[in-house]
Amino acid sequence: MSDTATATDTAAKKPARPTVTILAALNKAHFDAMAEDPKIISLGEDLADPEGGGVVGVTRGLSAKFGDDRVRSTPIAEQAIIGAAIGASLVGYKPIAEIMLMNFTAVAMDMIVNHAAKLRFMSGGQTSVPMVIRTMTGTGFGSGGQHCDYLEAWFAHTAGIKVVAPSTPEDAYGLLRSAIDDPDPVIFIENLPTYFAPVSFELPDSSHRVPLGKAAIQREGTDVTLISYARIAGEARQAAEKAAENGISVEMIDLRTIAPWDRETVLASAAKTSRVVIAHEAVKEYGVGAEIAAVISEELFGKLKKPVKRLGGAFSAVPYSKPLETAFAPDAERILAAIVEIAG
Amino acid sequence: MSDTATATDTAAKKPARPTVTILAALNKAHFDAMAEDPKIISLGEDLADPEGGGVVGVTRGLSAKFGDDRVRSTPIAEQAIIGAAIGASLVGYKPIAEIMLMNFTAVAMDMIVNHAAKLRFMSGGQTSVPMVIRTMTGTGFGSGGQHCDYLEAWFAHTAGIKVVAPSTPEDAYGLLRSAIDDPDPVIFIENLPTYFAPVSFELPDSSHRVPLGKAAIQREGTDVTLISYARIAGEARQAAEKAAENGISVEMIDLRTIAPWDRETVLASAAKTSRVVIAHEAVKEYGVGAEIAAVISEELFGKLKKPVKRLGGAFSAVPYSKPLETAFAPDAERILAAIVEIAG
Amino acid sequence: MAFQGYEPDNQTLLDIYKRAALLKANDERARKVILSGQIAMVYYSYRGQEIIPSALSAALRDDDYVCTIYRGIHDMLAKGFPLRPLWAELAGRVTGSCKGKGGPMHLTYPPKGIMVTTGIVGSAAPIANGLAWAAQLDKNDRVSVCNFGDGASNIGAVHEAMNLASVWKLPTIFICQNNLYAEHTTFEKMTGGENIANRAAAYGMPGFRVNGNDPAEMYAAAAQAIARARAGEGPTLLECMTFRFFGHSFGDDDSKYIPKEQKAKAMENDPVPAFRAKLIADRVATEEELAKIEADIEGQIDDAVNFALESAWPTPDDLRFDVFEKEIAA
Amino acid sequence: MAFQGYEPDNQTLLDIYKRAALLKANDERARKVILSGQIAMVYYSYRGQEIIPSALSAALRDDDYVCTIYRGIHDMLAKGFPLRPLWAELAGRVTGSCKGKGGPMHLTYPPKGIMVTTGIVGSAAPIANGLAWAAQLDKNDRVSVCNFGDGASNIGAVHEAMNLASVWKLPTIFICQNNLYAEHTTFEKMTGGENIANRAAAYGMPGFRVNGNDPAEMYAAAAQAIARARAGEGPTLLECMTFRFFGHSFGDDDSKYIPKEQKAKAMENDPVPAFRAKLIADRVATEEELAKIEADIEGQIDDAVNFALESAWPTPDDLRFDVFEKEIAA
Ligand SMILES: Cc1ncc(C[n+]2csc(CCOP(=O)(O)OP(=O)(O)O)c2C)c(N)n1
Ligand SMILES: Cc1ncc(C[n+]2csc(CCOP(=O)(O)OP(=O)(O)O)c2C)c(N)n1
Ligand SMILES: [Mg+2]
Ligand SMILES: [Mg+2]
Repeated sequence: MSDTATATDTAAKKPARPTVTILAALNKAHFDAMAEDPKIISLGEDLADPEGGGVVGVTRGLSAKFGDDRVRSTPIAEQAIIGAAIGASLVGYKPIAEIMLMNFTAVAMDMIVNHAAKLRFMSGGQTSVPMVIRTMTGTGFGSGGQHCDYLEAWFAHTAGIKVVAPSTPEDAYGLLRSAIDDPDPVIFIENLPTYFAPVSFELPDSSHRVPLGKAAIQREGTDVTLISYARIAGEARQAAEKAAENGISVEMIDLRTIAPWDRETVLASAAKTSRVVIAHEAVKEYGVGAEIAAVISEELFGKLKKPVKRLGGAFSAVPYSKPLETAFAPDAERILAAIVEIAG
Repeated sequence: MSDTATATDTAAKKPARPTVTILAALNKAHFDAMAEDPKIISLGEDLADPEGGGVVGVTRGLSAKFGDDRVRSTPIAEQAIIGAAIGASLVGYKPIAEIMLMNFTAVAMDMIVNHAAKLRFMSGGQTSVPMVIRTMTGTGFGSGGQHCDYLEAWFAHTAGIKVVAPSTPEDAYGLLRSAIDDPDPVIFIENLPTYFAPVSFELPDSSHRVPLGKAAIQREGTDVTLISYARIAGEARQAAEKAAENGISVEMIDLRTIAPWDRETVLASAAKTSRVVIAHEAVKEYGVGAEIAAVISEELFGKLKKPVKRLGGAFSAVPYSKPLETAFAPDAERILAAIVEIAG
Repeated sequence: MAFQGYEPDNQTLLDIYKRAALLKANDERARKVILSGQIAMVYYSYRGQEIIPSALSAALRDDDYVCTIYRGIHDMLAKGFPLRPLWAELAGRVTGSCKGKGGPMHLTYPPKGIMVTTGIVGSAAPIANGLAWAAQLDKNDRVSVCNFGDGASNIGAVHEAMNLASVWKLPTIFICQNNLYAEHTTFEKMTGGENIANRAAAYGMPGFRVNGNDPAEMYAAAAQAIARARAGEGPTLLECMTFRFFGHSFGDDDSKYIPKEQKAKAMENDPVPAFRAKLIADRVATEEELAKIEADIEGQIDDAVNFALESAWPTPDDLRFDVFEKEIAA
Repeated sequence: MAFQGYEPDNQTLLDIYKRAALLKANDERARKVILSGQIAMVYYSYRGQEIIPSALSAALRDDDYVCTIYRGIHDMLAKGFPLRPLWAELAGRVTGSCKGKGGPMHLTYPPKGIMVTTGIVGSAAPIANGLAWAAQLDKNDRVSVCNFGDGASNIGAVHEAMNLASVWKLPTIFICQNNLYAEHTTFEKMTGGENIANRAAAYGMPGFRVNGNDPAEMYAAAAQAIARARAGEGPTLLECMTFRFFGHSFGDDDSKYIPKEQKAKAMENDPVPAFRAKLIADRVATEEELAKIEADIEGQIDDAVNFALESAWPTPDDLRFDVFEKEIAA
């Protein structure tokens, strides 16, 4: 987890065929944004360069370039981190606060939902909280019950905060830039197992944006609509490919923004295919898929050929042991099975 | 909020026609449970008698009766409160921890979801956390954005913890006793505006239980299934009565337990009426209604006459000003309108 | 004496009194308005605690930041929150500073640096640091004041914030208004250690317990802390001893948990009339001058209450605005 | 000297050494097993910190409670966690103490009082108080030990827990293992105040900074704190100075953030061999006796690793169990 490219490295090397990772895209998004706007500041545990530029290196090189004032490592104190970001954002700064892992938002929940999400409303619009909370999660490394939760449904249920989760380098760059531009607080969810895979040729340039609230149709299709986001979007892409081999044409949608989610794109696709599978890593019950399934079932009442099928994490804490961890979240195989079932 | 009956008062007075409130029922449930089982202990801010026996008096008289060791007022430190309850529960105690208002669970979220809900699983069943977290919420008193949230969907999305919300004195008593009996952690949600209404004649006796996970059909009907819980169940009962006057026969279900919810009762009713309205005070989007609507739409696919209709709180923080606060949550009138719409 | 060199002069004392008199009169009016039924609200009276923010604010600039709590209208008025938008907000009207959306527990008025009022105990502290961080980055020598109670001192957010402020040498002034009770719980029953001021040392910052009801001492302590913060030397914790006269929330029968003698003694030493008498005795002002100030205040409050009660209510459609910058679709 | 009357006798010193030798050998084996690819896990080596729990546990009873963190296998082994269920859990097998569900970050073994291992920094502290509260109610004079790091000292939960423990006079022993780093951040960069021990005074409890690498001092300090707790006199905070030799998580290149000389000096003073040499020099034990102890330990570890690697894996169906007492329907 330590040899990751920084924007400066990457720029300096300019190889003919750069391989781009989500990590590099996020790193460049920070560099580009901070270079353009001196009001962007950044804080979090081990975030600055003397501490390694972040545990996986997303913020590597930033403090060296933009100084210790704007880029700060903090004590282990998530309430203090989010609070500092809120305060600075109230008076003109645009903080990017990192909460190392999504489970640790649980210790800062009051700051996030009672304050960041509500101050604009409670002040009658006198103040606003244009901050980004970056955080990471993800199974696959055996880190067990307290390091892999997907809590996006909590934030999506909270008025006043937006929720974003990219699954490709382009989206990671474009969504992070849009989140930073946004006048309201945004939770930006990164995924440990997706950081490192080189999946495209060029780093987006500094004008690249992916609008919040717009899903991506990552593959067009006519038989089944498959909705996902974050790491599971990768599994979904594989499942869609395999389905094609079986003669099922899948329209694969990556939500990208979970709140507000892109009803228009999703409903148009579901209306076209009339069969829908939703898959995410978070626990299925009361998860993101529930809202989307409820809306699709309501809006396309009588028009679906099959009930909306939801896949999600098992109803348990994330387990440690490899076979259990693998069984916990939906994978390409199980998604494919759902596609086949619903297409039948 | 201070002249509430304690179990001892009530017992002493024995009036011919006692009026029973949720408050009195909860108070008696504490007395009965603590008298039966010395392992039940209780803690929270202002909980003991020198501090008034709880802000609304739910725990009034307990410390006088059961002693300062078993019934403790605490510093303002919700993590310390839940942590102490968890620790004691790991070694044979059955703590009832009060978090004064549901919004304050946000400062103890880590203790609740990363620890209380997960320790049984993460220890492979070696330890367990048989505790109850009582908390209160509710609009109607102009307390604004940070005192009235309904966060039950968060907890329902968390494997390992149960979620209960009574709407009548009998259920309040019976559910609290069952929650205390339960071998796993339970969030018990009380509602400020519902504490004081006298709605039944006798306090339940000490053997009374309402099983967790069982909904109550509070009114039978054939045309529309109306699902609700907590304060809004009261609004729903009114709406159901008014609907009857309009010739619509409503089956009104009070979920009582939100996680695990009673799929059997709900699905049987929905299958019978084929029209469903769900109403709660929590924000509609990504709320409890989403899961229930998703499951009903899936299980009764092709059998419903109308799409499931969801009503919930506005997508905003809870506002202060009276007309806004009134507009925030669904009331009998809006529920009735939904019933009429769906019955049409 | 501690805080040497920061003693208030006579003009400053008079300034402090003007604020304190406004605070006292406004609290009295609020309780009257509630009892009369003109405005229904949950109200946390600060009567008895007026000197703390009056003296503090006399040492602050308009552009300094303040964060406070549900029991914080005194902090806001002392800092310059204008009466009309304040009263209109209490009354839940569109003309309120928060358009009726926030209410008494979330009053906000950025033009006077009143940035956050929270109903979550202790939560202002981490946010106050953020304002202080902005001031540090802006190099504008503003300070950020965080008000909280004795009870709040025991919650995690306050600890995290004090440590961060110390490590980052932020210009945050932590003002613990110690009124000896948190709701109905006594200071002794919830506090490890003898006082709150000593906790500052644990974080390597200065901390003082001061008589929050003594205008001169309170002013000097605040002025010294502010000077230190402006000079870039970092945060200070002041534990300001005081008492609240009307229980936790107005209507609460505090005779059930406050010993009669304790309350009687505190009310005997009501700091505002005592200060008034001293100003006259010390010839800082005459009885007539002070009476004139007080009469003016009553007039301003009359005006504000009338303005509030005559203002329009918000409409349900307003719920779609101010959730995000962009309105929520209807 | 501080902690007078609590000095360890020779037999106790030998007991401490046995534990320390086990800890050191087990850590060495864990790193070897990971490098060999036999077990894949995120591993937080405690090498260098062995003396703290070894001395502490020599002063504890089996029925005392311990809570610890991801970097806590030393705390558990010293307290008596048996090797087979430990290694099987590390290997993710059904025979593991947590049936493979918890893993290295959530090891639990109630028969030896090892009640909670948390991956959330600071979160063991409030829970340790609950165990202490139970002991207080049970009047069984057990104590509850809470281990945490220097970095964890700055999070809210630890503050709330220390205050509550002091107010309730709980038999909680707060053991801050100060290895001078939190992940890659230095102690100085994150800590307001000079040390952690002084924070105890803020809560009205005793606090001491001790040399956690010195078996005699560590033992005496722990024994005194434990005696105090058993006597119902309340909590103590011990800040135990130490160093970790293999970075934050194993594999982490700590040369990027730890000055070379600092690490070299710490490793030169490796406390386990130093202790070993001293035992021989002081004639507490002979070289042969110690070699025999160490050889036995290696044999036990061999056995446990084999047991683990030969054990069965859990199956997906196991996810339905231990969420609640009642299984989740298939
Ligand atoms: C996190 C949290 N817990 C509990 C409460 C409920 N509560 C409101 S005020 C209060 C007492 C606070 O006491 P103190 O800090 O001394 O301030 P004071 O009211 O005396 O000004 C409590 C417990 C809250 N608002 N927030
Ligand atoms: C609440 C929380 N925030 C952040 C982390 C990530 N994290 C894991 S270990 C660690 C450093 C802890 O340092 P310290 O307390 O000194 O213990 P050590 O690792 O040195 O033993 C951090 C920041 C976490 N686990 N929990
Ligand atoms: Mg107080
Ligand atoms: Mg450390």
